[in-house]
Amino acid sequence: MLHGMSFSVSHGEALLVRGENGIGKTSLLRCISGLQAPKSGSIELSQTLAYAAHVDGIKGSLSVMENLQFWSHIYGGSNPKPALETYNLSDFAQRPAGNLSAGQKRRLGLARLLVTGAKLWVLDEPTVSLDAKNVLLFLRVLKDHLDGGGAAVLSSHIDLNIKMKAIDLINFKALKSDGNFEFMELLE
Amino acid sequence: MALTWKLSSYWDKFWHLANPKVFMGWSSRLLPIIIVMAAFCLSTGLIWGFFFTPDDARQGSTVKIIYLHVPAALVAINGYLLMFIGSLFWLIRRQHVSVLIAKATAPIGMAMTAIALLTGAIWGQPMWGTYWVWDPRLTSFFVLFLFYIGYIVLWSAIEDHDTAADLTSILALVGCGFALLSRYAVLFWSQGLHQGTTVTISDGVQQERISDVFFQPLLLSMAGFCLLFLALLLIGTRTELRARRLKMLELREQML
Amino acid sequence: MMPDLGNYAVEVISAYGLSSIVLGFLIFTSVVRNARVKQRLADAEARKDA
Amino acid sequence: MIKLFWRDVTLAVRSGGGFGLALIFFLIVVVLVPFAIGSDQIMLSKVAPGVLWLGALLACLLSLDRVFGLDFEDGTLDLLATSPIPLEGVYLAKVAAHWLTTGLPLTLAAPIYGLLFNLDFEVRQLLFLSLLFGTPALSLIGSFGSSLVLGVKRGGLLLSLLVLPLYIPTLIFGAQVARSAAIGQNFEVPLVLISIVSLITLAILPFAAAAALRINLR
Repeated sequence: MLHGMSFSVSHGEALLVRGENGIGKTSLLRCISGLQAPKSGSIELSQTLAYAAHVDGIKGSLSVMENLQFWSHIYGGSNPKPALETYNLSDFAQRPAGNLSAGQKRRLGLARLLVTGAKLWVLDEPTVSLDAKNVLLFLRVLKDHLDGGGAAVLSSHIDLNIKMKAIDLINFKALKSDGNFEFMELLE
Repeated sequence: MALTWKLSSYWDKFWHLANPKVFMGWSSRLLPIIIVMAAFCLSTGLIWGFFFTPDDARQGSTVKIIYLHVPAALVAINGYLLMFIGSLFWLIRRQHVSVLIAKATAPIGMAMTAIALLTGAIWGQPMWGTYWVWDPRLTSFFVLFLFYIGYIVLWSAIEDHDTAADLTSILALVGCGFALLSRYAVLFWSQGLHQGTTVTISDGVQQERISDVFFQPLLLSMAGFCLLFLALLLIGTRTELRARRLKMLELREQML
Repeated sequence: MMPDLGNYAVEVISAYGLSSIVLGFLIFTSVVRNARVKQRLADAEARKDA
Repeated sequence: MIKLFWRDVTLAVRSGGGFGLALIFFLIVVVLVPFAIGSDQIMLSKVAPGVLWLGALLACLLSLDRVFGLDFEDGTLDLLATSPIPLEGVYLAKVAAHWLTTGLPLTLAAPIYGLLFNLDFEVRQLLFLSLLFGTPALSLIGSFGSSLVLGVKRGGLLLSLLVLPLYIPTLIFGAQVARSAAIGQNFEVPLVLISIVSLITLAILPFAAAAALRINLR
């Protein structure tokens, strides 16, 4: 579906993928995270990666802490406590994740990213169902992640006021070029 | 070194044959010839067997069913092996033609298994007294029939073509392993009633000491069945290729 | 001309009958489907070029 | 991988429905048999080993679409696929969890249900043994089936259609072991054969299932 593009993201950089819905943002992100093999070309990943999509993969019958502990074990056992604090979910720790609100679930999903300790974050619309306060919270966490040498590729509709490279997915009819990125066309 | 070079050029030429356009080309030229040969072998084999062979001492005229049962069984088993190979080539080289050959083989194989089952049951009826006997040979054909159905249903259950091709190929590979396992499990499970099959063919249809007078027409009808299988397979694969192109075009129309 | 099938005539005839029905159905469906897809493809190609 | 196994076990225990349902279903199937076949003891005891095996097999089949279904719907499978654990490991953890929460309870329940058909101790012992070696294969094959039909909407029926033919060798050998006491044959041969089937499936299916998962996650 996506054709003729190449880009690279190094330490401390974030890449914003913009474009209308259904144009291929999600499949690009899934492609990067290895869920979808690219038809041609290659994806080189030098660091461990954590992917987060619209659906947070949270188990309702497990408590918030158990959910995080599970992911921390999978990714090599860093302590989930600090992640809970940064997203101020600590007082929900023992509550079953099932009866969290959408916003709290999203924050738990984002807390999972911290627990994984992965260098490269691949995020699909991370700020969905977050209120303004929490969006700022997320941006701060993202900034710390980048300053700490991490990298991120994310797609989002709202403008995140962080210095970020951007890449526009354009329907193949309207082709325009700017900057140093090769442009994307939508071709079978 | 020269040998390997020559081999690889044959190998590439072989792959060239499997490229969709080339396949459509040579299959359209080959198809009429195969149809004619199939018609010829099938008709002469069956007519010869049906009209001009004496009755068997023990089984009387039911032996004439042999000309349907054995060839159909042969094609049924080899059909599944062909599906195995087609699926393997799809998974390794993403060859559209090979997976479509596997997809086209399935209904034909299933029909042949059905014929083998029907004729086997009818043939056995006079000797065993009932229509269906849990005999190892017939039962393993029944299992093969179930595998065919599973494969075909899985194809129709998945919309996206490539995903369906991948998943059915995995099913075919695993299914083949289990078909062999089931074959021996069924043999272990019952003491065979079947009269020992009629012709030695590598895929396990054992030798039957039958006199020549039955043998020639049988060979002919087996050739006839195989050619019929090939003809239907080519028609089926061409249909699948065209259907796939049609779907592409319709998708493109929606996108514009 | 009809060979004497003895007391198993019913079996032999039904075996041949059933098999020819199954084979006939198989051949019929594959030929019909081939023609139909061929036709729809021709229309689609025509639409594409138009 | 072990953590995934334990998480699945806790999930099954917490949701409660899981293995309890399979056990009850197994009991119902077993209780229905005398209604169908009649209450004549000799007949029942002859049929019992096969019925118990069939009941266990069907109960196992019942709980299969939950093996990957839940995680697929709530996105966990995507996250697991991008985690350091290989998909083969995810599959094996899921199979182990399914076996512990469904296969094992069925194996333990079968000899007890055998009392309903007043099978003597030796037959029930063989039944337990054959199920012990057979149910892993049922979980392995079943979970492979559920990874195949992941993308299909109402995959339950399709799953049974695909999985039941694959269960045939296990069923034949298992029922043979259970029957061998009654018909005086030695039970070692079928028991070895059923273990071979379980080992073969253990060796091959993880790769096939991982491939199927990868394809369905596309």
